[in-house]
Amino acid sequence: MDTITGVMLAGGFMAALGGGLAWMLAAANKRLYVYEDPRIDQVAELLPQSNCGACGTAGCRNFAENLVEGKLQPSGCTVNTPDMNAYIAGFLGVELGAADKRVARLACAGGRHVARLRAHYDGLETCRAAATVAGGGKACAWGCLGLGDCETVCDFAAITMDQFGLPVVDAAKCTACGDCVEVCPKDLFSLQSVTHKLWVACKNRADGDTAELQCEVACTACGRCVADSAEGVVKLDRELAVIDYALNGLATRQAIERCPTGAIVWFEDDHAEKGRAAKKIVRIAPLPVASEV
Amino acid sequence: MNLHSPRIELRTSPHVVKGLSVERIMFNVVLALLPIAAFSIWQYGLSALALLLTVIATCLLSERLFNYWSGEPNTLSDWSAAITGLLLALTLPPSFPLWMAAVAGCVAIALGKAMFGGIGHNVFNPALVGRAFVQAAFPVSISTWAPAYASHRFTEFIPTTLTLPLMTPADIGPWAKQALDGFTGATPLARWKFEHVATAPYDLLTGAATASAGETSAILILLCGAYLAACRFMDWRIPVAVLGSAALIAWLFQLWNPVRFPDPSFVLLSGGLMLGAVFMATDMATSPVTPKGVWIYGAVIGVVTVMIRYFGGLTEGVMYAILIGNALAPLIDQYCQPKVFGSAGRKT
Amino acid sequence: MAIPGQKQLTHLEEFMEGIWKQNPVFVMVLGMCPTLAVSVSAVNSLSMGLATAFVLVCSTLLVSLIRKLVPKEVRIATYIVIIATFVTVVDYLIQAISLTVYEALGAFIQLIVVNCIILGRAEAHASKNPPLRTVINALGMGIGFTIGLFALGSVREILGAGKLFGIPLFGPDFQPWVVMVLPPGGFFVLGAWLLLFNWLDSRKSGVARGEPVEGRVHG
Amino acid sequence: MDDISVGQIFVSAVLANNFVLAMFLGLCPFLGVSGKLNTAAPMGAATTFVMLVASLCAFGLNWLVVHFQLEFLRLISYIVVIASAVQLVEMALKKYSPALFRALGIYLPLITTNCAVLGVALFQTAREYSFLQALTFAAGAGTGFTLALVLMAGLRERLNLAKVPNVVQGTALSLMLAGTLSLAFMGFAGLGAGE
Amino acid sequence: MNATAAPALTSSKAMILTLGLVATLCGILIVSAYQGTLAAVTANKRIALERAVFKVIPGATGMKEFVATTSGIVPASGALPAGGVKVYAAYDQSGTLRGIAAEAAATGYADLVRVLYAYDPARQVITGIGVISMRETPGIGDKIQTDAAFLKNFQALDVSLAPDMKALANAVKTVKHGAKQHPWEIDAISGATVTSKAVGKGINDSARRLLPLLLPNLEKLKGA
Amino acid sequence: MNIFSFIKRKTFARGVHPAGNKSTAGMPIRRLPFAPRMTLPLAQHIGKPAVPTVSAGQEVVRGQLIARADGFMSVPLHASVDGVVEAIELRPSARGPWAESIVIRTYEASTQAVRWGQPRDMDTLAPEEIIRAVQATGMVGLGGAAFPSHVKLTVPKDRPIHTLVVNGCECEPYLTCDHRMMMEMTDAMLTGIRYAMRAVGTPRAVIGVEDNKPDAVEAIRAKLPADGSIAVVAVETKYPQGAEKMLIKSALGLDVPAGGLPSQIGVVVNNVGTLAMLGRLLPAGQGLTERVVTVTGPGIDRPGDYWVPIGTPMRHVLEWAGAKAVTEREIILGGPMMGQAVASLDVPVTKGVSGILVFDRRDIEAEDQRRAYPCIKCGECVNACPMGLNPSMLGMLAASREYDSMAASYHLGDCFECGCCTYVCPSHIPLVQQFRVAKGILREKAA
Ligand SMILES: Cc1cc2nc3c(=O)[nH]c(=O)nc-3n(C[C@H](O)[C@H](O)[C@H](O)COP(=O)(O)O)c2cc1C
Ligand SMILES: Cc1cc2nc3c(=O)[nH]c(=O)nc-3n(C[C@H](O)[C@H](O)[C@H](O)COP(=O)(O)O)c2cc1C
Ligand SMILES: Cc1cc2nc3c(=O)[nH]c(=O)nc-3n(C[C@H](O)[C@H](O)[C@H](O)COP(=O)(O)O)c2cc1C
Ligand SMILES: Cc1cc2nc3c(=O)[nH]c(=O)nc-3n(C[C@H](O)[C@H](O)[C@H](O)CO)c2cc1C
Ligand code: SF4
Ligand code: SF4
Ligand code: SF4
Ligand code: SF4
Ligand code: FES
Repeated sequence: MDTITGVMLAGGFMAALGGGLAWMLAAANKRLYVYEDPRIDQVAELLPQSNCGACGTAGCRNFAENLVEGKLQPSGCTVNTPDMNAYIAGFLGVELGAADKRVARLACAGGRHVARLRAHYDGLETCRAAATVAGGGKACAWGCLGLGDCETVCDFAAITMDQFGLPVVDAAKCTACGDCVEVCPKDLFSLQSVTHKLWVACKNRADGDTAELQCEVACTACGRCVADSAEGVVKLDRELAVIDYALNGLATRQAIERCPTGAIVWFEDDHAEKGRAAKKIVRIAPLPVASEV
Repeated sequence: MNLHSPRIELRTSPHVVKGLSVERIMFNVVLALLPIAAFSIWQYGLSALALLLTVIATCLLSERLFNYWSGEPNTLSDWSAAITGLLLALTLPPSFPLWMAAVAGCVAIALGKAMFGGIGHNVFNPALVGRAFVQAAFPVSISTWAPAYASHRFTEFIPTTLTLPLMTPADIGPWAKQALDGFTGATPLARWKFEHVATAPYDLLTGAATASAGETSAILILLCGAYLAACRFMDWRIPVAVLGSAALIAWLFQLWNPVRFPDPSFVLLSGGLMLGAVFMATDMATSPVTPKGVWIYGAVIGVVTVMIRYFGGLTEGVMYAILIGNALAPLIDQYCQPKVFGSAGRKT
Repeated sequence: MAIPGQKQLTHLEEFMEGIWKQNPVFVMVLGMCPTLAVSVSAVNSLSMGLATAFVLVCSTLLVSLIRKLVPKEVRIATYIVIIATFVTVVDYLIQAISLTVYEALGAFIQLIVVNCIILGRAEAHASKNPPLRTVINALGMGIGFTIGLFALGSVREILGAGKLFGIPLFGPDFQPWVVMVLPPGGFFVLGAWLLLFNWLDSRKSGVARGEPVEGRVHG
Repeated sequence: MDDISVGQIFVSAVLANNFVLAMFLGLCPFLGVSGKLNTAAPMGAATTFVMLVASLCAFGLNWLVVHFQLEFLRLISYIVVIASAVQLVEMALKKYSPALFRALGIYLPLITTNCAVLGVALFQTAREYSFLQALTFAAGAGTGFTLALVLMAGLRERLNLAKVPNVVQGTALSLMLAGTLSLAFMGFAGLGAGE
Repeated sequence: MNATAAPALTSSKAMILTLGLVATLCGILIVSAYQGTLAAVTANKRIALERAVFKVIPGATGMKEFVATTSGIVPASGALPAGGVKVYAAYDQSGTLRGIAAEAAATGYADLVRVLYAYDPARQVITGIGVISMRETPGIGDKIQTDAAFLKNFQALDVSLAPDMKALANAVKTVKHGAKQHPWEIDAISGATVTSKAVGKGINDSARRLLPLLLPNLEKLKGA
Repeated sequence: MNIFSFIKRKTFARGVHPAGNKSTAGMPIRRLPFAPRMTLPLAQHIGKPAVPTVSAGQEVVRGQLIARADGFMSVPLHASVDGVVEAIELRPSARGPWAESIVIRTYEASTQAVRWGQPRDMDTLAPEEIIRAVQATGMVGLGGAAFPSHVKLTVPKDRPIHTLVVNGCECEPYLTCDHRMMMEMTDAMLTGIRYAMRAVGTPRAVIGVEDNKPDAVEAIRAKLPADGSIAVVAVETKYPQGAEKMLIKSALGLDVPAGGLPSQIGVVVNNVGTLAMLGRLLPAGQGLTERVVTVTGPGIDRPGDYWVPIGTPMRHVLEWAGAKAVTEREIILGGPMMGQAVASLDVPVTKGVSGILVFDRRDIEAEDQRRAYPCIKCGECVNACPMGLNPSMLGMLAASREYDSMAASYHLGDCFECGCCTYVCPSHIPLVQQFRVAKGILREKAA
């Protein structure tokens, strides 16, 4: 076979092959085409892919579908950086939406150094497991068990256990996904707007003396915070101070000043401050197990 | 009397336990292996002893090293590394160079166990991973056999035993010929496969044949296995399934072509099938847990062993069959879940 | 409007991508078949690596040149045609240069066509970037691939044959570890390299993690 | 090559010369899709199907290129035809079984660029298999690929529940597992080689 | 990037045109590469073949390819006719036939083992072998290239034909190491019996087919 | 071996054989003095809590109704002493969370006699009336589940009941309260059985008793009615023989469908104690004010079965039964296999408490030596689980927090937390606890 025929033959063969296949694909493309908005994939790529569900959808791609359809707004994703959300809004030509920054808050301040144990729990080292055995060893039946389930489930490493066995939330990292709220067997976490500055870090409903015996920083239901704040902002409900956030605008720092145990706190710059009257506890060692409480 | 003072303990139910423990099970397996090890030392003398000690020592050392690296508590006390070492040594030829045996021990623990997270997490039988590795790495040494009952076995090493690390062992032939007249260096399986000579069952039962250090006396292995099974430290169904399926399929083949295929008793008693079925297929971590699964697993091992022996390029297939069984175990378990009580009436 | 957080790489960074950050063998773990199959010796590894690099550079260049003309439906088919062309060319070139190398690499030269790295690069990089950038990136990837292959091949040759580039290292009595040149050895050696990198990485990040946590809510 | 029975070809391709564990073919999907059993099995089935298609196409194409004396176009014609065939399958799946399409996700295109598929085509040509032998070979190769994939998936699912040290997690673990599996498959060497 | 409307379907014509054009160009590129390297490749292959043949037939300096068919021996050209067997006749400086080489293949431990064997028609024996390709285990199977004791088998392996010239007098057979008794037996390498057997089987199959075609027509080769 | 024992003895598959430790079986039931203060939680049963009908400061009489049932899925509560209601407030409970309870201060003069009640002729009542009467007693299953008995006796019309199975197995080690009641209240029990048979409309009753209580079998047999409508079967002594599905299997050879109820196959199961108490309370028209509790264990000086008024604090019981002076103790409500440890001595005895076990430190220490290992896949748990589950796999999934696949692929829902798996596990994995946690999380997710 000489060069020329070889080249011709090869060229022809390939042309036929390429053309034929392209024709087949073209035909298939017409008959089998499924339309999908390409922007869904593009937007999904811009989302953090943490699939945490904080936006209220079944994952990032689902959120992207909702965005493209205009059902949700980009700021619904609290994990993404604001820049990126703004970019997505620009890309889709939609409103960014207003984001109310929320964080997880813990309604307990009873670390090992202030809250007593009435029994010694020996078993699987998770709060969930401990709670199944007589509610765990803590004297306060409402208090944090300190075994860190919330730390484990937090995908964003926003929760760390401190030296007293209490979870500490890093508000900057917290995306308000709600996993800690779900996992805590004592229901101690709730998602709160950062504008909620007044906060009762206690859920103990035992009577005042018992409560203080169980935990030195428990709410004793003395009623001072109720007296020191505007009508209705704080109420006593069965041995516990409860804040009505519908009246959040009326809440002032004044409410915490006379609290004897420091159970009610004021968040300033993501830092909880106790009132001046709160007793100062310098102990750092854990309290012993005592079954009389 | 003061009721307040005692500290209350909170534990979850059940508050009583049977008292089984991993240590106890494993220790009993070690006990059951000791007679076999002793017999192999009786047969092969110093070399077998050195082999056993070397492999066990490397296994224990590797285990300790990995404990140290991973920050886990010491797991030597659970005896499982010792079992791995013992069994690995028993599956190697007595003339195996000690440096290669040490490689096998390290690989067994590192690749077979530590890598997956240690005891219980491994998916392949560690001892066999170690052996398969050296079989692939040093195929000649691992198929070189030394004669049993050589006259100077308690005063002299088999020459290959002391080969320098990383070096090729010398030819064992001259030594073997001088140690035992007419020694051919072929195992019963090789003699059958390549020469079509079947060794007498009596020799196989009592261990008067060439083979790995510990796979020689079928009777001894069966007795030790029976002890474990009787104390419920071992699942008796696995050896029964392995041996049963192997015997069954061997019998079928023999019916079909009695000239080409040997007697089922030869299949059962030769090679490592007995040791493998009793001590290695039964390794808990790598065998299924479900009752039905255990039977299937055993049957797979038996059938694959016979298939490799009859139709493969290798003379012996027990090790590979068990490893294949290990690989299948998760799947078997998944598809053989026990039947839930009352599930007959469940609408699916 | 640029996507926040994503910056244009300089040419040097683009080149280093494939050698370091996105090393096809050690980081992306792509193109494993030739990697494991031919890396039984250092020479084989280098030849295979260079052959792949050649195909990678040529085909991504061409893809980048025609990237705007190809309709999306026939993109893959077109790219593959281009890649296959250069593979065939390389095939004949090697045959013309050295039959020994050709025999050693066996069918794996033809299988460069389906080396996932090449199509992957064509799809992910060349189809979106101008020719110069593409070539630089491909060159980096190719060299990275060659380095990876060489890292495997040398270990396997040293242990498996006691040699490097065919030169005996341990004397005549060395016992080769046959397993190293068999399939399991390929898996093990690559696995061991990855383990080593993981370990180095974990040590690096372990230091970063050691910072103390301070209590915030409850002082 | 016509003295080898189809049974031998099949057994050899599944066990002794398993594409993944003994021949190093199709490793990318093997490492990528073997994490979960319920994607591994369909992936294996899909690959087997594509292998059969590829084997068929290759047989026809080989006849063509030999007929026109265009052997040098063999590789390129094989690969485009296979690629297009896969793309057709992909389109059909997307249309008729979106669930399966989602499950296999990005791996369908990967089948195109799967060495194992092209390997089938090239090996059958090199070994001059007859039509029946070629199809058996493809079926065996696909079965072997599926077997390796499914075994691996079972093991990896089990190991997901194990306390594997962090440094070993990920691809390193998969490779070590694959290595051990490959060691185990060495036992099959010689099976299917005949007497 | 701001694609808000659904993109229009690409026209079939564009698809066919692009792919067809690219394919054509590629075809041309390939064919140029092929033809460009053809000479070198052919030369290379020839050199390699010659080297292999000269290795098994020492003293040879030239070589010719023939095809042995049922209808006699013809010089090789183009495709192999059905039933034909390729042989390489090797000559020394003076043009005398030093030996004949042919290929044998059989499945070994891992894959096909292909060897080239040298045949001495005068003595009707095989006088040497060389491996063309194999994937046997390094260190075991590949000893067939290096094991001196094994290669000794092929100094004079008997492949004489039966009196009727239709079949081998004795089939070539590989036996267990140390069991060789007859000149037509091959003493296997200990530990690599499988590969050794493959060599024996390959040679036996090839010789059985080739020699009855070859021997009656030897003159044709001598004269060439 | 299983096969032969199956032929010989009535039993079910798998299960375990813990040591019985029933040292109190030979001692008659004794009475405890009243505690100075009684705590009666409003929710001592499964279902809606009772609604108080008294208020703080009000005087009550032993046997008096102090809280009424809140609908059908609820039972009333009766005062267990003469005294005065101190408060209705949150008090510690065995489970942990504080529970709304009625606290009664006992009058020192309070007598053990129950003076509150309207005797009636039970034989004239229709089934519906019996059921209403049962609810009025405040009776719940005394076998441990505390399921309202009248609900169980109300069978759907479309599911005719062919057999009433009376559960006298008492398979938990240590416990002997059912055993003693079968011995001492045989007549009341048979009376109760007849009422229950009438209520569910079945002519047949089978009393299942484990074969380690031959004296109880004899005692009952001696008094069985001649018509053969009630029979006693001795079943193998094996835990959890008393679980209703197991007992139905052993006694009748029937399988209750997974996830189903005994009534689906025409069976109703009641505990012997439940029926004995019904036999005593119904004709007298009284409410449930006390129950038999086995107080035992290595940490108790005077073990035995006691009549304990509902609401008696643990502290009081232990003082009278003589808790040994140890430094650390484990207190368990119920049996050792399924019982719950309590964290506070203020927790009261409720209707569902069949035993109080006290282990002392020595046992606890011995257990502390036990080292936990990963699952070694020994399969012991699979061979022990009476429900035919795969606890090994479930445990591994739980440890990886794969709760969904536990339920979806491994039938977590069928686990009744009997504890056999944990009992045998050589790796000392707290399997049941893991399952309980998993179920809790899944339940919350579903809600
Ligand atoms: C031969 C070679 C192998 C590499 N292997 C890895 C690897 O296994 N893992 C990895 O993260 N990076 C690997 N790299 C890249 C660098 O280690 C990596 O960029 C470095 O860890 C910095 O990564 P960082 O940016 O995530 O900190 C490799 C580079 C080379 C040249
Ligand atoms: C990893 C491995 C590789 C092997 N490779 C070969 C081989 O390439 N060729 C061969 O003939 N035998 C090989 N064998 C050994 C054969 O399977 C078989 O045992 C041997 O050929 C029997 O010969 P013998 O009876 O002389 O020992 C290998 C064995 C192993 C374990
Ligand atoms: C594991 C397990 C063990 C049980 N053991 C007993 C027992 O020994 N005796 C008993 O009366 N009930 C036992 N029960 C409760 C029974 O299943 C069933 O609920 C009870 O017999 C119903 O009667 P009741 O409603 O009158 O209590 C057990 C339950 C479970 C789950
Ligand atoms: C009956 C029985 C058999 C065992 N067989 C082996 C064995 O073959 N190889 C081994 O490495 N360990 C064996 N072990 C020890 C132990 O199970 C093994 O090290 C685990 O695989 C480690 O997780 C055995 C243990 C038991 C109880
Ligand atoms: S907040 Fe809840 S989950 Fe977190 S440690 Fe405390 S008890 Fe556990
Ligand atoms: S002042 Fe403090 S203790 Fe008093 S009611 Fe308010 S929060 Fe509770
Ligand atoms: S606790 Fe659940 S899983 Fe364990 S044995 Fe009992 S029923 Fe089975
Ligand atoms: S008994 Fe324990 S160790 Fe054994 S299989 Fe079950 S969970 Fe695993
Ligand atoms: S290189 Fe073979 S599949 Fe990727």
